[in-house]
Amino acid sequence: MGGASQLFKTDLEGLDRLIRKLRSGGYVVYGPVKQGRSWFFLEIDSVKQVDLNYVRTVLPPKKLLHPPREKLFEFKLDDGFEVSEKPTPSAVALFGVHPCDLKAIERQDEFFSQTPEDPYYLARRRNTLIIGLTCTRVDENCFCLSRGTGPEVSTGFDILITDVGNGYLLEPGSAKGLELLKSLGFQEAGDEYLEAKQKLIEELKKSFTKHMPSEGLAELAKSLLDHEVWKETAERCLSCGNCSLVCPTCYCFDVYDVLELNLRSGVRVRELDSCQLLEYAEVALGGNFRRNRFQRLRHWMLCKFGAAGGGLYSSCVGCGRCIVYCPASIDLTEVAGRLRGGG
Amino acid sequence: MNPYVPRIAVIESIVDETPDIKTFRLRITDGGFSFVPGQFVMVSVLGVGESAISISSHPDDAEKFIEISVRKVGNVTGSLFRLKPGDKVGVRGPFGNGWPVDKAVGKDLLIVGGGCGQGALRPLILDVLRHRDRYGRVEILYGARTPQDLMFKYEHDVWASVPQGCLLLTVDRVPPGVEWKHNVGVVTRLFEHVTVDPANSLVCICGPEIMMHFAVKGLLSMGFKGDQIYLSMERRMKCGVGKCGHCQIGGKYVCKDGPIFTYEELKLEPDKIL
Amino acid sequence: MKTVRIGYLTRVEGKAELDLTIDGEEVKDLKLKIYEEPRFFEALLIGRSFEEAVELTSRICGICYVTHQLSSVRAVEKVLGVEVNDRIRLLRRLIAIGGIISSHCLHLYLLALPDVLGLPDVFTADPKLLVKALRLKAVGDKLVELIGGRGVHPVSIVVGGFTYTPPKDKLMELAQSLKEAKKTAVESVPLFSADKFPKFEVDCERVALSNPEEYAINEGRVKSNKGLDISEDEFRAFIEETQVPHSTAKHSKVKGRGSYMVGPLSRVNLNFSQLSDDAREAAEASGFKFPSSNPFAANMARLLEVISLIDEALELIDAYREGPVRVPFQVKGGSAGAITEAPRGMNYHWYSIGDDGLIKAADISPPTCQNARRVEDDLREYVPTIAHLSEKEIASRCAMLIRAYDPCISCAVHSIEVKVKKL
Amino acid sequence: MKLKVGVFKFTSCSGCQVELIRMNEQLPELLNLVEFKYWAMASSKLEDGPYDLALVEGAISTPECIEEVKAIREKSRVLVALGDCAVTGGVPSIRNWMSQREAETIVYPKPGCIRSTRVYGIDEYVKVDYYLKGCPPRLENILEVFKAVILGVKPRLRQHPVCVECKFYENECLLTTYKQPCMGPVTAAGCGAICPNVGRVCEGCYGPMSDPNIASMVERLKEIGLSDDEILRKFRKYAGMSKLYREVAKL
Ligand SMILES: Cc1cc2nc3c(=O)[nH]c(=O)nc-3n(C[C@H](O)[C@H](O)[C@H](O)COP(=O)(O)OP(=O)(O)OC[C@H]3O[C@@H](n4cnc5c(N)ncnc54)[C@H](O)[C@@H]3O)c2cc1C
Ligand code: SF4
Ligand code: SF4
Ligand code: SF4
Repeated sequence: MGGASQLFKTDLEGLDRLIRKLRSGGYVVYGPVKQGRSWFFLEIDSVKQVDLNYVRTVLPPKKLLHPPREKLFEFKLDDGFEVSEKPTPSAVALFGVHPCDLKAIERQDEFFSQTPEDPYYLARRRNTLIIGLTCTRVDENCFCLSRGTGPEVSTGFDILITDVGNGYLLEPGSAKGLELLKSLGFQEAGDEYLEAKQKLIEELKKSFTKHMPSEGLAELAKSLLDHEVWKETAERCLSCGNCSLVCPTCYCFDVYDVLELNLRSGVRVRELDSCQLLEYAEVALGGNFRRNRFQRLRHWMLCKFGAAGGGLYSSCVGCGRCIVYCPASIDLTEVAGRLRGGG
Repeated sequence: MNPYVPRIAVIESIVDETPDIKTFRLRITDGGFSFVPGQFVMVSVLGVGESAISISSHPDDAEKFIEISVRKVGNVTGSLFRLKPGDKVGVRGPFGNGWPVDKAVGKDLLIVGGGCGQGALRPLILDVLRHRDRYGRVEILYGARTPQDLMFKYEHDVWASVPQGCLLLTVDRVPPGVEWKHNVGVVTRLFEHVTVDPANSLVCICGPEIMMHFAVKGLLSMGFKGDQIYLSMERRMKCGVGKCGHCQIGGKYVCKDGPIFTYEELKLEPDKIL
Repeated sequence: MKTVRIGYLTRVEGKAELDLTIDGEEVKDLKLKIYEEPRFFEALLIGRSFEEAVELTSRICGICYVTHQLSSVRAVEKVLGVEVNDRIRLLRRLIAIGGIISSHCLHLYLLALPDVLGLPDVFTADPKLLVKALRLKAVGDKLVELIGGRGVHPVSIVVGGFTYTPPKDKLMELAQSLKEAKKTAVESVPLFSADKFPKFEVDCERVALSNPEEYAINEGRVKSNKGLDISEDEFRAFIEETQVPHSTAKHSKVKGRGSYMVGPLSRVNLNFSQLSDDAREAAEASGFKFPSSNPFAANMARLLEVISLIDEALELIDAYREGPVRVPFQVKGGSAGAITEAPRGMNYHWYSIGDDGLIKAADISPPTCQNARRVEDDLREYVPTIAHLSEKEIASRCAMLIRAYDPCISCAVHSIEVKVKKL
Repeated sequence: MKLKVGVFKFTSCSGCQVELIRMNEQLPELLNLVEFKYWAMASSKLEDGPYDLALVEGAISTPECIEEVKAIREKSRVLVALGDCAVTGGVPSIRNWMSQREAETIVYPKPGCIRSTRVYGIDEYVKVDYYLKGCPPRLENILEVFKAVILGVKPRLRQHPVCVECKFYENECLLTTYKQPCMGPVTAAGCGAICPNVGRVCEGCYGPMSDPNIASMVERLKEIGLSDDEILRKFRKYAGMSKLYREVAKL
């Protein structure tokens, strides 16, 4: 990469220039915007729209790489089918992605790159530039520290921004990022910027109250399939699927065909699915391999612990979304804690 | 290559196997196709959807055609039943790992099929017939609900006449007036006639999950080891390429890591059924 | 002696039939029977929260849901003392307009047009005409959906305003389709012109909301051609309802007088000068003269309203600015009523609400109930003029007259006779 | 051969039929595939069965309706409950929790001549092939049924909860973020989460999802401060008579 050690600094206006530069370079830029009481990755044209002090968005940036619903191809019944959605998406720049989400994207990258590659995801991903943002605060539901996915990251971004109080530290993470920073004429940052960043990270680390260490969790969970915590938690679980739909590492999808009213042409669609839903494991003639709520809840958590099918690729990065958006206040870190013999 | 886009196949002929199972012979229109016994394809009826179906013909014929044997149970399978020779379907694949044909070289084979699971086993049986010298003793056990629910009846004579082997048939019940010379009862009841040597053989099973459950139990008690028992598993499947997640059994993907697993691999997975 | 029965009146919304016995030119017996199964809306509201009134009364009718919601929300707001802002008022007017366009077009092109074309339904009509006409209806539907969140039984209308602010740019997009739609509406004038309908005049009281500020829909005084001029709060003091044994919605009449007509013809007759220029021009071309005493002119009145309301919708969209559309309020008890103009006429909702916010009593008088008696009276005068025709022809003419009222029988919240016609 | 369709109405507001009519300019296209043999709201031509597809709107609330709906069933190959009233009794079924006489006298001065029974969905009396949930069901869902019946397959009607669709649109969660009583987690999707989309809680108009955890939902509603009576009213609105809700709706 060469010059990864090269650091830059800028001010708010500089960030705005960065965004403008990306836009004029053909990127659609998305950043965390506050609406109501929540944050969302929305299209932005200025840093003024962005809340650089945000905690977490409702949906992770996953929505732009692996959208909730997308067309796989179009078909005509007379003469076969055609892949109409040639994977040539517009270039996207994700501005302000937090470390946990960066790590989640890395996992999805790995997952969708496995043979056979997923052309839809990868085409989008290749057209995506990622500008990370070190968190400025940690709330009671963040636990990336114990997952090793934050608050400090060294990969997964083209540029990483850190608010060091009197300015912004900009670290390139790729050749593309470096080039961009140079082209904007940002000044090089001195050591005091790195020190300030380090101090911020140390402060952040101290404010974590939630933890779910990875070590041995997958194996432990798999050996405790009959633990009472599964059934007890399932009594509260609404099987609403929110936890997995907001999860940055959940990737499961359903596929179905939609015919036009002429019954001659249509599209095949894929749509985000969730293993918490009854229909997910349903097969013909009413069979279902995970009919019980606790089986589904357990399967989902095993996956997040790294023990189920998704294994490494979909294990938890500690963003806290599933806890925040669970209507039943189910907290997988508590379940992990109980499996480890606590409470 | 976009793994989600099917290739076009033309239905060349259709054989009625049983009242609810048909075998379709398909020609892939854009050429080359190869697979190993036990692999499956994703078959599309466009506008209705896609289903995982095992290939029931022999790999040597794949350049010319593949066959699939389908039981009518729902939307896609029901729609397939309405198609005629000349109609087109979509095919993706082949997917999955296949039966352990290499490991089986020189070993005895016990093949246990139930219901429409026999479709997935047929390529293996055909392989035994075509390459008889590769395998040791080969015993085929096959059970269905009634005599008329047995698939591939037209081939049973050939299967039965394989040297150093046997074909044992059984049905759950015989409707009045139907002639039946073979056994009655669940397929595991045939185990008492099995003569292959548990120490030097592999078992390949495909059938309803409940049948496989009892088969494994019986085989273990007969002295077979978990890693000698191969099972072809069925799960909901949407992509066939290890992405959609539906076919997971605990930590495994049926479409990529399977559909054929040894009992050893499965026994510790959650949602254990066996 | 002729007996004419129209069993199961078709191309109206809901279930009704007509029994008619004529001796020479004399009507011996005439009964418009509504055999819609009763749904007891006024009863099932009791004990529900004031907030649910809007949501539940919408289900009175699958065609005029918008006005049921608007009458309901206004009545409740009067009880609670909620003052809504101009933006809310504008959006309410706009969604009401959407509802009226949609309902009127449904009536004109699917239910009434077959009469004009001499077809049993519109399914066999020229598909080109159909597509055009239904595109016009679609803009009404879209207007409701955009503001209300859903086409049938909108969800965003709540006590105090709306749950969300409709985006201006989406409304602007719709404005384009509205302009297209208006062309279709104007082109349709010849389809429903005077020469297509019987020349039948009848003198009766025609009642509608009237408002010096605007063509009255959501607010106004209750006025008539016979000198009625009251506020909506006085509705029950002047209008009485009686239960009639042979069926129907309860019948309404102006106290001390008799039956009356509500609906587009009453509105256009009373407020003609407030229609848009193009609508008034279309009226000229229609061959009807407004105010008109021909009940069949109601179809043209609908079309004029569609034209005029599209013009107005365009102005409202232009004037609309995004901003807060919900005002805070406190719950308190009391009682009040409100009237809005449904596509078919005045729609009265009255509630008594306890201090706990739960509904203690409700009184709802939808337009079809108010018109029921007038329809019978019209028929009584109309039948002698066609008594010489065959029974079949009499039946179809009567059905056409009933249809001109666009009776929405589902709306007849309270109906009695449950007489079943076997299939 | 066009699909022969009958549209019938019982105790209802006609809104589901109006939703069907909202297909607007798509109507001619649908008419290429189907023939409406019986649809009183739209045609004067009322032809007797047999029908390939019967769409039945409305709840069953009188003895006569029971006979009629049975007759329709006999004449129809595929029978679909169109909308909540037909599915579970819908809004009209709210009166089941009042004494009959009480309901009648509130509305009518002389209730003597009214005969009505407890309100049920049509499957209390006849076999139903598919359920188009919703008040009203979304046009898209209705057309899905037309297409599926023509193709001879099961229609794809969502059974999972509204939350799934709500998340597709990335709405702010009204339940967790605003502590508003959203019924999304127990309500069947298919509507497109239109209420949360416009900032309103789901009132549950699609009725219960495939596997609702009702006990937990009741707890959640209590947590955010709803009284027992308010909770009861929530479950007794659009689908109180559904088998899944009857217990909590106490019937
Ligand atoms: C590896 C594998 C091999 C198979 N081989 C055969 C075979 O050789 N012959 C045969 O008849 N059947 C086979 N099946 C089962 C077959 O896939 C299902 O019966 C079929 O998908 C049912 O689809 P349907 O649309 O007719 O049923 P519906 O009930 O209408 O199902 C709708 C959708 O659900 C999914 N689904 C439902 N049941 C299953 C299921 N059992 N497995 C996977 N997905 C399901 C499919 O995506 C299907 O399109 C196999 C399944 C797997 C996983
Ligand atoms: S969000 Fe909570 S209630 Fe919903 S499925 Fe997940 S764990 Fe269960
Ligand atoms: S707003 Fe309602 S429907 Fe949406 S996620 Fe929250 S609980 Fe579910
Ligand atoms: S969100 Fe709920 S109440 Fe609203 S339409 Fe959907 S199911 Fe009905």
